[in-house]
Amino acid sequence: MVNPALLLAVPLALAFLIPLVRLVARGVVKWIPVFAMAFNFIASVLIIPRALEEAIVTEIGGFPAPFCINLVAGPLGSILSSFIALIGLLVAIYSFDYLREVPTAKYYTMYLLLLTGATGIVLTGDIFNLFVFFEILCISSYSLVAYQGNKAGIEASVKYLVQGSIGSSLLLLGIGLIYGQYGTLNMGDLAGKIEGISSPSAFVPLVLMITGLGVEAAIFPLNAWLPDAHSSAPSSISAVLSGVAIGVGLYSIARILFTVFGGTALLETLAVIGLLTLLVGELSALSQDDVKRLLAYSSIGQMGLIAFGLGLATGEGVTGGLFQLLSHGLSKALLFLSVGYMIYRSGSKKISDLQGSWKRTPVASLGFAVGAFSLVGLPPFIGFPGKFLIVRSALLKGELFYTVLVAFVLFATVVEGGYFFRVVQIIFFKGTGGRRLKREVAPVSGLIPLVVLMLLILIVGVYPGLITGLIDSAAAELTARSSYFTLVMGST
Amino acid sequence: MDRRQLIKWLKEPLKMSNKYSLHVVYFCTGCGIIEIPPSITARWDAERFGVKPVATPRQANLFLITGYVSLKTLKPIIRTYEQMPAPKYTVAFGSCPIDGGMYWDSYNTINHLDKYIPIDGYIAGCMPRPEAVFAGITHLWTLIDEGKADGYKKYRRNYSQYRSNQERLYGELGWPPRFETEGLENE
Amino acid sequence: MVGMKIAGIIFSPIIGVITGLLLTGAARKMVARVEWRYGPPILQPVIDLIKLFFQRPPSHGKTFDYGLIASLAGSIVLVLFLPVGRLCPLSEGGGLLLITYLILIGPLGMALSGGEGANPYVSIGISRKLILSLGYEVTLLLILLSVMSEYDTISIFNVVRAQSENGWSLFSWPLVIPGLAYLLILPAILGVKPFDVASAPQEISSGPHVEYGGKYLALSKLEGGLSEFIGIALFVNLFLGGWSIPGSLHLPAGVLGVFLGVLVFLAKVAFVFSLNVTVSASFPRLRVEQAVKYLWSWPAFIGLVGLIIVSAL
Amino acid sequence: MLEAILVVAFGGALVSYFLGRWTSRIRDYFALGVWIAILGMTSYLHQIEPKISTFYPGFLGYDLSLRITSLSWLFAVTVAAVSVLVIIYSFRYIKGHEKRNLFYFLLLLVNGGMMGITLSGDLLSFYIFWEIASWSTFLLISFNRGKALPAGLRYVVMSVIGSAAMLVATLSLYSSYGTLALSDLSTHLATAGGGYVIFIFLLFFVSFGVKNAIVPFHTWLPPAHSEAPAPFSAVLSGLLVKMGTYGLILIFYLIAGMKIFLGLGTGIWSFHYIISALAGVTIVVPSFIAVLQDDAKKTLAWSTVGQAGYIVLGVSFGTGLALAAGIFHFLNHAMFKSLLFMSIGTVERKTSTRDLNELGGLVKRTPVLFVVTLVGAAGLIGIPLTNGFFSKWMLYKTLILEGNPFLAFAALVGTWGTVLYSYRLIHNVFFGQLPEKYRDVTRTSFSTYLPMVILSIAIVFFGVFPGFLLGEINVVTTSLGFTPLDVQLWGISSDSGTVNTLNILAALAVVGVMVWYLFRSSAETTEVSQEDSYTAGAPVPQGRFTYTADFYRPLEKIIRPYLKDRIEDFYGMLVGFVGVLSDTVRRIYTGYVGTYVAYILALLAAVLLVQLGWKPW
Repeated sequence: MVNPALLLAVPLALAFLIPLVRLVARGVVKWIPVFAMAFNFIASVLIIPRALEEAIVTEIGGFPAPFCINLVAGPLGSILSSFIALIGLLVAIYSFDYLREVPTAKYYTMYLLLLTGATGIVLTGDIFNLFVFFEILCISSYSLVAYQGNKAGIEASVKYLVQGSIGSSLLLLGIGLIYGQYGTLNMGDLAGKIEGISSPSAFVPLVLMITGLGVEAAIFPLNAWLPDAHSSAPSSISAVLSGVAIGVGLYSIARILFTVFGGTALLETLAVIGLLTLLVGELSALSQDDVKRLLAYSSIGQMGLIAFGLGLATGEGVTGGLFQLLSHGLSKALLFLSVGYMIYRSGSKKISDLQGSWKRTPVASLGFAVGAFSLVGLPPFIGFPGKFLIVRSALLKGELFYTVLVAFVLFATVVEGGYFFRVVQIIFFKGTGGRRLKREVAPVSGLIPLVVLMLLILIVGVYPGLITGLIDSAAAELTARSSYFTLVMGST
Repeated sequence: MDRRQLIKWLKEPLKMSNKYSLHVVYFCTGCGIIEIPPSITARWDAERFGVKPVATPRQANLFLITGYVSLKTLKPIIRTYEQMPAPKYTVAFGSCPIDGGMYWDSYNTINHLDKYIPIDGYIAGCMPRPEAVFAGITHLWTLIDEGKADGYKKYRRNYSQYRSNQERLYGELGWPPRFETEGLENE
Repeated sequence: MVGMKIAGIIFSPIIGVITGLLLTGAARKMVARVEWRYGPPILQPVIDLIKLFFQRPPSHGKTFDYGLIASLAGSIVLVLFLPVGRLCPLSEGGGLLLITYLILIGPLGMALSGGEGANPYVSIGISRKLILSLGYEVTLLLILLSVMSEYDTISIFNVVRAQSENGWSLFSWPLVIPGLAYLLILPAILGVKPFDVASAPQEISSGPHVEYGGKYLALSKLEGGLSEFIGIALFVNLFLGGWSIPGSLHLPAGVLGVFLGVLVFLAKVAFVFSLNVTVSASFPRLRVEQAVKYLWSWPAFIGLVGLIIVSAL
Repeated sequence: MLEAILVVAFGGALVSYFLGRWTSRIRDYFALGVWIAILGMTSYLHQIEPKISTFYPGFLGYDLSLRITSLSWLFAVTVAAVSVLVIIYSFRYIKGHEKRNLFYFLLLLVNGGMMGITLSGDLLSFYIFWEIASWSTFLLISFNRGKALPAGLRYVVMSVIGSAAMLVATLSLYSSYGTLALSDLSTHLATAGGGYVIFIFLLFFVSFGVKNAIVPFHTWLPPAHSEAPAPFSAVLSGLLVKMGTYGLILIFYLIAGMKIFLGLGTGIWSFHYIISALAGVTIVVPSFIAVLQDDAKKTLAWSTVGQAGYIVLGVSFGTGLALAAGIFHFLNHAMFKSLLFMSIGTVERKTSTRDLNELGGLVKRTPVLFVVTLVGAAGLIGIPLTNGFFSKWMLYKTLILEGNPFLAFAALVGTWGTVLYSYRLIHNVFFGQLPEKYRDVTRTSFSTYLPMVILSIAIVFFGVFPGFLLGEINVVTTSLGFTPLDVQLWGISSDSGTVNTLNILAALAVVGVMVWYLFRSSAETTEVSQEDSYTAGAPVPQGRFTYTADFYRPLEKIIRPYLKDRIEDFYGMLVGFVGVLSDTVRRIYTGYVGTYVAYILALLAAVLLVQLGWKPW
């Protein structure tokens, strides 16, 4: 059996080992993240079956709950951590030859830290640790966004930093208020103690925390940092940021809202905010001519969709939201990686400069098409079951209000189709136009993650049953407060 | 007029119908054209004899060349004549097509039309009145009856001669020979 | 019954062709008389035909030949589907709807044939012909639909039979309205002046017929006569009661009755035709857009009113 | 068996892609073999008992199933047959194009998707196959670059709207009744309220209407059809668009059932009558817009819209004869429209233009092409003894006898539009003097001709013996609850009107032979060349001596102002509006951190204030 703590310890240790290794053997550095993530992936996949039976609660420091720092590797946690590890692994492979011209050691350190933070967030059972891991995640993302050292990157990073810090402070404030009132930071304990959210004593910290987390989760209108940050980061980092980081942010909102506070009354609002985010994101993406910025806006939209799904608060809606979380992660990672690959060749982020990529980089172009189709929700790709589940659960509610909301969701889908299909056309069906390229070759190793992601998207799209079972139990974990309480606190 | 004699119809339907169904192609080749409108309108009414103007040479079997023939008009005349389906007849108006008339020493008018296309009948005069036109047509009837209106056969028989005459005038005509032209080069 | 059917199959095309031919001749004579001329003999078209069959015309190719053959054959077949007096061999099958489509074969066959002649005049003529057809078809379809709705049948034979029992449609309410519309468009259907833009000899050298000589012209003349016959026969059948005599008179049964019926029918055809010839002899030609504007204004309006009244009643 | 068909179809698509990377020749024959096999398998299923088989248990909680009935068999076999012909046609057409593998892959994918649509046994698998066909269609439409890109985009956006509507309707049905199987829904819907049924109908109608290009949703079709590669235009027009028809039949007669469908509303405000009226508009207006087009494929594209109107009119009118006419016309349309698109595609390939004002005189160079195009156009017009006549006749008959003369008028006038543009198409491509630049146009290869010849033979054959198809259609309409028609091999007999194609054929043959004999026995003719034409004596001008430009100018001057596509303008306005909206929304992200911080605090403050004031939570 693998201790879930190892999922955090190994990458963290390896991250700090990197500078040392660099001194000894330069060539090994790039293998370290691959190794770490491979380990994480295998370990968390191994955990999943057991986590499905009963969540693994690891208590660090030897104290019993609620006093310890505990990790809860339930179905949700283990699925998400393996998902993070998978994306991390693929992006690490992608980065193999992609980053030749920049100092790599710092990059990999930060990269591993980011993923460790993300893994920590999904595994932790303690809201203060949530904050800590969040900070790890955020700080490493700030530096990675600015990694290329160009003006746009630094500017984006600073903007991100300012907003992220405000978010973190709000989060911390909320945590402090909670601790002051209930005297505990353990999620399971809190789940047992907090009765409802109508009293200001519970509501104010909840709002503070949600707003704080919302910044990272790219909820409208807290998401203004995202387009800049995602578009100016290196493509590999954009893939992780878009595919993992904001998803993790949304996860933590859900966790706080569902498990900790049981705030079912707020869910309708979450659905509406999600819808707003969706519309704003998709509409903003429509008139972009920078392909990475387009993808970034699309991420905002997708976060909105997931929030909408979670906000439906039925078991199926949450399943849909989580499914969409994974499907968005895979698709968006694929999109960013393939776009990065094309940009690597053409040296320009403008959509019009992607013309004729089909001839130059067929696999990356295919990757883009698959990712785009998947995001729009076309079968047989993975986006279809996600969107399908969300729409179905909204309609299953059987209320006119949700039916109207679904109409808006579908409108957003149409808009999304509009811009994605345009780009697909440009990539596939426009001539090269005789433009000179920045580079003539691109590393082959970058194609491996693309192919893997495409296969995953296709296979899971055709057999969503592979993961819906897991996600169903994950959703159950998220929504069932009392069982979470008993799980963490024991039967006492 | 033997139009109503059934025996003759049964004996020689070709001749009879050719006689009494003369479809005329005329175009303004010369001044004689001025006599055509009176002859087909109410005053003289050529239609009672089955003579009827038609729009294209394809539908016609009688070609009226109305007056003098300039070099420029001769080419269309030849082409039009060649486009008419056989059996076909030509009647030339006035003295000019016969021997050049008052244009006999003109630099751009031909003197003898029958060097270029066969003429079945001439209506002399400068210019002939509608009565003369009718006289010409009745004369044509007798020629058809007697089998003497065989200009189209002559044209075919002596095509190489006609063609060489035409080409002497124009050089290249602009359309290929209508029939076989053996011996054309020898002349 | 079978005997009558066979008789119909044999005789009605012959009657059609001959009547068509004679009508053309009569028209020439009548026009001449209107213009104070003596005019050609009525049999002049026959003389022309004999001559034309003996000429040696040029051919432009296979489509040039077979298009024309199809055109004439189509028109002859159409006669089989029209009641000619009491001779109505095939008019049970398909009815008016089939007729509206069979009518197309004649002009389209000629259009194809002329097309291969590769002469722009042909194209212009056909373009005008099609536009003009569209012009009158709008009204014609309204009229046909009124008749079919009123009698609740698509069979032209039933329409004629109903008239022989209830009186002519032209003199019955509400079919008098479409009947009037039909009279207004009849010259256009026949393609006589003022609607002879399609084959205007003076402007476009007789349009689709420009490359026809000899037997081609002969066939197209036969087709032309036949289509005039068809246009009028349709009117007579739909509105003037086909073979039936007005009043309490009834035709005797048997062969004599059939014969008399055909005669009555032909008399009506001749009467309607002479009306049209009078109109055509006294009007100048319209340009095609003028013609279409005319056809789409009053006749179409009357036809529409007729259809509305018929379907409302 | 059903699963095997789909496995072969989709697997064939993939394999042919990878085969193509290796050798193109084997890929071609492989693709052909795949579809011949599918055609064989499908025809083997002829008139078997309707059966349902689950091929994918538990996709998101549903059992996806396949199902074959007489209706779906008819559509499936049409899809398979036309696909085979189109693949044969593609051999030559796509040669020399750079993305051949992609083309074959997508073509086979679309066809496979359509097989899936016809064979699917529940609405969810219907939706999945529908979407697969839709996006691969999008890629194929965009295939030719240039103007094809906006056309493809327009198609896909409208298609996505349609599928969104279908998704909502499907899921709404599921949430109401807990099942999506086609065979079960009818019993549930029988008890549903009228308002709900109309809601479902409208959603499905939007979806299928977009695909079927019924008038308010038709704007994607003309550019898409004209810009797609020719073999695919044939598929698009002959089959894909008609999947909408299949859907309409499915939802109207199978899922809802005839009684519900015909029972919504009364008089001219009944649901099926309104759709019929829309179909009437769809017939008339596009048929005349087609007359005004200068682009050969655009003419055909608008013609597709018009013909789709006939089909939808038949489907929605609600009598057995009308439904039979609609299905029959679908089959016919698949034949003649694929034929016409193929032939125009060949012309375009030979002359590298499809501008009707440029072409001309090709009858001298490609006589076989002329004949097959002529047959196709005759079928399109509905000349007796071609298949198009019969379906139209049935439609008109039922419209008139059921007391709808105005719909019949629309249909008949539409036919005149068809006559006009069909003749113009034939004339401008094949007639007139052969321009100098097309003197060396060569005949095309056997593989290009073969499908066209087969199709033209089919058009005539089924025109003379409509009973072969009508028998099948009769089974379908009977299974949908209509009284069977009295179908004979030569047509239909009934009290209210009979049509006997053999009579017409015999009459035409006998009279034709007689006229031909008359023609032959009179004087001989002399063959002359094209240049020997009446020109008032002048030699035929070299270059252009043809009347093709502005063929219907006098008519155009009259009707063009009335035929402006206002719906397209309206959609353009909508798109512009969304563009403005998007631009406005984008300005939320001002680029100043201060604003962003203000957003964060504003949200916080707002939520707190709302909670303090209204206490909604």
